Amino acid sequence: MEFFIQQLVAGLTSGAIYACVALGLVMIFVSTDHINFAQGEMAMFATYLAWAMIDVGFSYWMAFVCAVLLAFVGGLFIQRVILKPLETAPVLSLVVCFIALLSFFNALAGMLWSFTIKPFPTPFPPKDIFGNGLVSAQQLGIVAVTVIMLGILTVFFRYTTLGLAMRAAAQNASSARLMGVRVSWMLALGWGLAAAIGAVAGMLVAPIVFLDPNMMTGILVYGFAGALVGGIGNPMGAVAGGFIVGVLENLVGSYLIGNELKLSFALAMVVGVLLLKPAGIFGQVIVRRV
Amino acid sequence: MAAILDVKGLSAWYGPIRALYDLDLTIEQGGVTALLGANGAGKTTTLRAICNMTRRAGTTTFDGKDISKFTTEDIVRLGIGQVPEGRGTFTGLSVDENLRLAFHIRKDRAEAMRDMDLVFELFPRLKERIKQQAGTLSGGEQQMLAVGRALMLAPRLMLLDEPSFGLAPLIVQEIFRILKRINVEKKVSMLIVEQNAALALELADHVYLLETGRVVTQGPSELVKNDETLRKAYLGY
Amino acid sequence: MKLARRSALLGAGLTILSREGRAEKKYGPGVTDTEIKVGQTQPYSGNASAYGVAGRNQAAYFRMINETQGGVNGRKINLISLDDGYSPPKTVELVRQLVERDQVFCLFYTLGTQTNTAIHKYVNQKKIPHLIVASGASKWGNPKQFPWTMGWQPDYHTEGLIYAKHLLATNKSPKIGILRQNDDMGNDYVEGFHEGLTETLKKFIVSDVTYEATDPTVDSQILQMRNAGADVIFNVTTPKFAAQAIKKIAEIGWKPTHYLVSVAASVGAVMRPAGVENGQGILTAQYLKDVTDPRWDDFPDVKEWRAFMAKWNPTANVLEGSNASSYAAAYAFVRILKSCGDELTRENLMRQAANIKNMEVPLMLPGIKVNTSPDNFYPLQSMQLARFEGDHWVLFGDMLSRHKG
Amino acid sequence: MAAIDNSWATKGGLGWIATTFWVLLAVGPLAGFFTQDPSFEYYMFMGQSMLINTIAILGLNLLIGFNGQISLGHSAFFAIGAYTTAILMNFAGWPYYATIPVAAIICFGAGFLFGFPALKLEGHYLALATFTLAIAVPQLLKYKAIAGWTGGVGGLILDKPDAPEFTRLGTDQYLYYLCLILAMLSFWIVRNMLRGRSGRAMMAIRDHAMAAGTMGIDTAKYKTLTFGVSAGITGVGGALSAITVAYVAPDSFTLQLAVSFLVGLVVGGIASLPGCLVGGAFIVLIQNSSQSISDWMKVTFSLRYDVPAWAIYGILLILLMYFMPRGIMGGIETLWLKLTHRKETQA
Repeated sequence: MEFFIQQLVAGLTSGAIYACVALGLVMIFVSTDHINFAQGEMAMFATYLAWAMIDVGFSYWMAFVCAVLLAFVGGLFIQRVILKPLETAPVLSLVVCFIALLSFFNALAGMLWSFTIKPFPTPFPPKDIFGNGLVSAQQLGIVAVTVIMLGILTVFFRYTTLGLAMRAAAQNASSARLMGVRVSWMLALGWGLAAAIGAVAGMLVAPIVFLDPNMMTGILVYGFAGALVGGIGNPMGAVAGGFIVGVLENLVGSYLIGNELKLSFALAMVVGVLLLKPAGIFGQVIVRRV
Repeated sequence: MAAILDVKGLSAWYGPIRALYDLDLTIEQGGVTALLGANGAGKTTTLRAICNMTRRAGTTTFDGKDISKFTTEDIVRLGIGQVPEGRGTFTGLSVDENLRLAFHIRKDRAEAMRDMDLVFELFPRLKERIKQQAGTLSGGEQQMLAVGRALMLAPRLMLLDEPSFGLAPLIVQEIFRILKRINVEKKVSMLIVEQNAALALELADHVYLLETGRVVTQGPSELVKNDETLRKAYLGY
Repeated sequence: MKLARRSALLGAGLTILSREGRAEKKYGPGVTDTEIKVGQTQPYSGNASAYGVAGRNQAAYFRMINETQGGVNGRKINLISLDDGYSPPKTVELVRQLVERDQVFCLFYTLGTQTNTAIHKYVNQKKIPHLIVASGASKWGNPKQFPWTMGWQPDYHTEGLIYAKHLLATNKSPKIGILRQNDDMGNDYVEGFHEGLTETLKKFIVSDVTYEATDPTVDSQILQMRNAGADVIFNVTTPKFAAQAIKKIAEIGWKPTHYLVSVAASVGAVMRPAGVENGQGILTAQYLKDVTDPRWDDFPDVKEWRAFMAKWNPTANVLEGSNASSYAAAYAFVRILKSCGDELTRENLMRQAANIKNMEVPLMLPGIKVNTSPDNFYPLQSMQLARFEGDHWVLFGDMLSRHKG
Repeated sequence: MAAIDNSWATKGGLGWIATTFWVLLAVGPLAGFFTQDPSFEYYMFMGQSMLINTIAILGLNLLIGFNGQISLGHSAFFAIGAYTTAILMNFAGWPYYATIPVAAIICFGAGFLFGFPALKLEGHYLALATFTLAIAVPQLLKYKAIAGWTGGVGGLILDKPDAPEFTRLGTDQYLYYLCLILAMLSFWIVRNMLRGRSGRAMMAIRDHAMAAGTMGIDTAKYKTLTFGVSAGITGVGGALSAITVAYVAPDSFTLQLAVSFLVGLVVGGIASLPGCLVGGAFIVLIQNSSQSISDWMKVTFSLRYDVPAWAIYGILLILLMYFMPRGIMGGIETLWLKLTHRKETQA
């Protein structure tokens, strides 16, 4: 039983990591209707920026804030400069652009900072919460920050007109223009916010998995699955989905089929869920009347 | 009466295909103008071209201001509300959210709230479904929502693209009655594209007849209504 | 044999053309009077890109040889190092490009087990020297079947065996947990470890858990091992996961005896990121000097290496283990090339490579010498155990190898 | 996905370009009889890789371009094809050529079965499901229970077949022709499929899924069948890759492979048959070109750092999408339409 709880908690904490990444994916999805495969690498890059700032003597929080701001501007810039000309291109051409961005950031980070892992500082004390190695302050911190970000996002999308305008722009761009929404800027804003969320996620994850250019590759897969299983149009669902995937993966690995196939199996279960609930567990089905 | 919208030499393209040829069009302040013609005559294109939603040439003057180079968003912000073809419903948003979307360009929140009340007064059925996902509404309700959304922008000119399309006659009647009310009470000028010419002629005071991207004739609606050859040739009744 | 010995002698001091040299000036493909073309594949991108450090460092080494010594016997080494992203089909394509289009003289330090497996047969059919393979699999030392391929570092199998022997000597009834990457490296190490435990004592293994290179963390696996009651762990991981494991184990307050494989024992790439305080007492085996250990500071080879790094590869991280191992390998390679004299044929290169007698290579632990023979294609076989103390590895015990261990 | 006019791709229009291309592909390697260039065989090998990628992309294009179902997991079918061939050659001693149809059939079956759950998933969700496949297959190949057959993490080493005596061809020249013939066969099959009833049904489903259903098209049947055929064709590519590389290993079939197929497809041109050839060549050449550009930059600007080839690759891809958002064949088509259109208006 204790082992079960341990694995459950380990699952929840890795779930928090996935949830964090899933939030960034949801942000871009909600505001642009795309799944950004470069989300992980953008987060990684922002984390490196923070690392570089700390390296030259910035305080942690100073670097944290600067990295988030830089990421925001960077995301905005990517949308304005690279993706804007492609607004009318087919979806798959955009996917190729995301893949290109992924390659670019990964290679660039490797060039600038090498592929050797680096430790990344954490704002949380190196403390064990219950004294039995179950939950560290870092892990609790990730969960807390994820939940806070979720709260902010939910409020933003649900209760502010700007959030509403962003959702509208993503769902039906031409109709949104006719409501006076500056669609192109909404997309850019979405990218900026997603990049900022990614930066936060990256800086939370890095102390655990260590900073390296491939840091987010594996995590993105889980984040992607989490976002979809929870319902990618819904921040709350995505976070829940991230936790579900984390717990599922750990329990499957420990009890069902061993570690070799745990990712495959967890993903297969996710797909199974999607077969039964095509819009994700918490996603709303968009009903269309013909 | 001064013209609220003045269009000179308007041409438009769909991809490589030209859809409008040097169209001239004027809408009087407070008037209702109908744009009639067969399928493919270029009616929808005209509405889209006015709002700069397609490749176009020519000048558009709105309330004395040249808006030819303006983006769609800015044109809308100046006070042109369009009810687009296919209703443009935000299917994933609730009815309430569909309407509240206009808040982000309205500076006068109190005024906007009053407009929202007006929409619900005009379309009580929308109020009943206020929290419902807009995609689940019926066609008629979605049409009402589209008109309501445009109204929320506090427009001085409304462009309506086939408000009767695919709706039961009773609902069509209702919508047109409400449009009349909006025109009279809110002093909103209108440019209305319709297949249902008879209905449009009831509402409109001025008519343009379009054929393959060109204006064939135009004049007060009474004139067209009474010209049987014209009606037979272009409107099919 | 006779011929080989003569050329070996020649190689020792030959820079000017001697009478014998003129007579034997024979070139294979990729060699001219001024150049020797050498091919290499490295994972500069992809999951294993952390290893790409080696190729860059070797390029710097050859640049140094070319510029300060005028190359090898007057011929500059032209290293063509290509990125295979750790993907076997890509390696095949690139090696064919190197061999057939670029006409390289030989392959050197191609990195990875699956990637080298993919070209193993091809290079032997084509009779291309495939030297100092950068992988610890034991299959590179099979001159009967694959006379053109030769490994380098002590193989994983032997290393695994060394740990098992040490464990059995110090702990009569251990409960062993194995954490391993689910790939060839993991398998080779664990097979050697099993061999060392012997069939009957394999029951000491209470938990054998794997992870994939794409997994975000190994937290769950570590809890599994602890839950199985392990008090010894055999940590067969790549640097990133090694660092994660060390940190996590310390975090949960677990204190097992910890054997860490040499590929993940870099001070700069693993122990420091994981936090040196978390790594105290971890055991590993080494064949190279730990350059972070001040005790080697006054050794001339370490000084020379430091000077090299500072001048020729200044952007690299000197704490990273690869920068030492790849340097040693490049040094040995240049020595082998030198020993070929002017007879730079592929056959002679293999002959020289297969007749190394007590070659001393910089950065190797004192007492370790490189030896090969036509039926021994394992250049390095000895390792010594070390324990992490303070901020570096401290050697202890005897030099161990498969035969003596 | 918006409706794509692909009449030009399947018939008439630029057809003569494609024909010329095929003839060149068939005649080019004969140069091997006249050249002493030692790198000739290497170029033949590159040619094989390009054709193999072409076949894989063709399979993917059938699914994505012509039927509107997305797949991020075609590396899985490629792997199944490759391992089918490898296992049959290695354990059953089958000749290489006999394994190819079996690989095609097994992949067809796998794809067909996968097509059923795919029926219930759309867009991003289907992307995730297929993505799962791409991740699961390499892990499954390593799984202990079947490692005896797959060779586990070490993979299987195969014998590269020699050219039959009578052909007088070199090994790689011969394998090139093997790939070419199978590529042509695959194109022929796909082209006939697209021109017939089934093709119209497939495209109707892509363009108007609901309408197609109401028009009496058995959507489920066509979608699952398309999935099967798509997987089967990609599987043939996998089988050929096992034969030409003479080695299969789990690391050869990672998600990156699936991504590169997708990149090749989009760069070549979605729903364009000649685009598959362009895409197949592209993904082989781009990496080498990026490397060359990187080397060139380092020398020309005497940089201290290596400019990473993958960063250049990223930039090249973005530029390509910028100038030709519908891929290379899409770009050519736009140009072609512009030229012909001008002619018409002048007439």
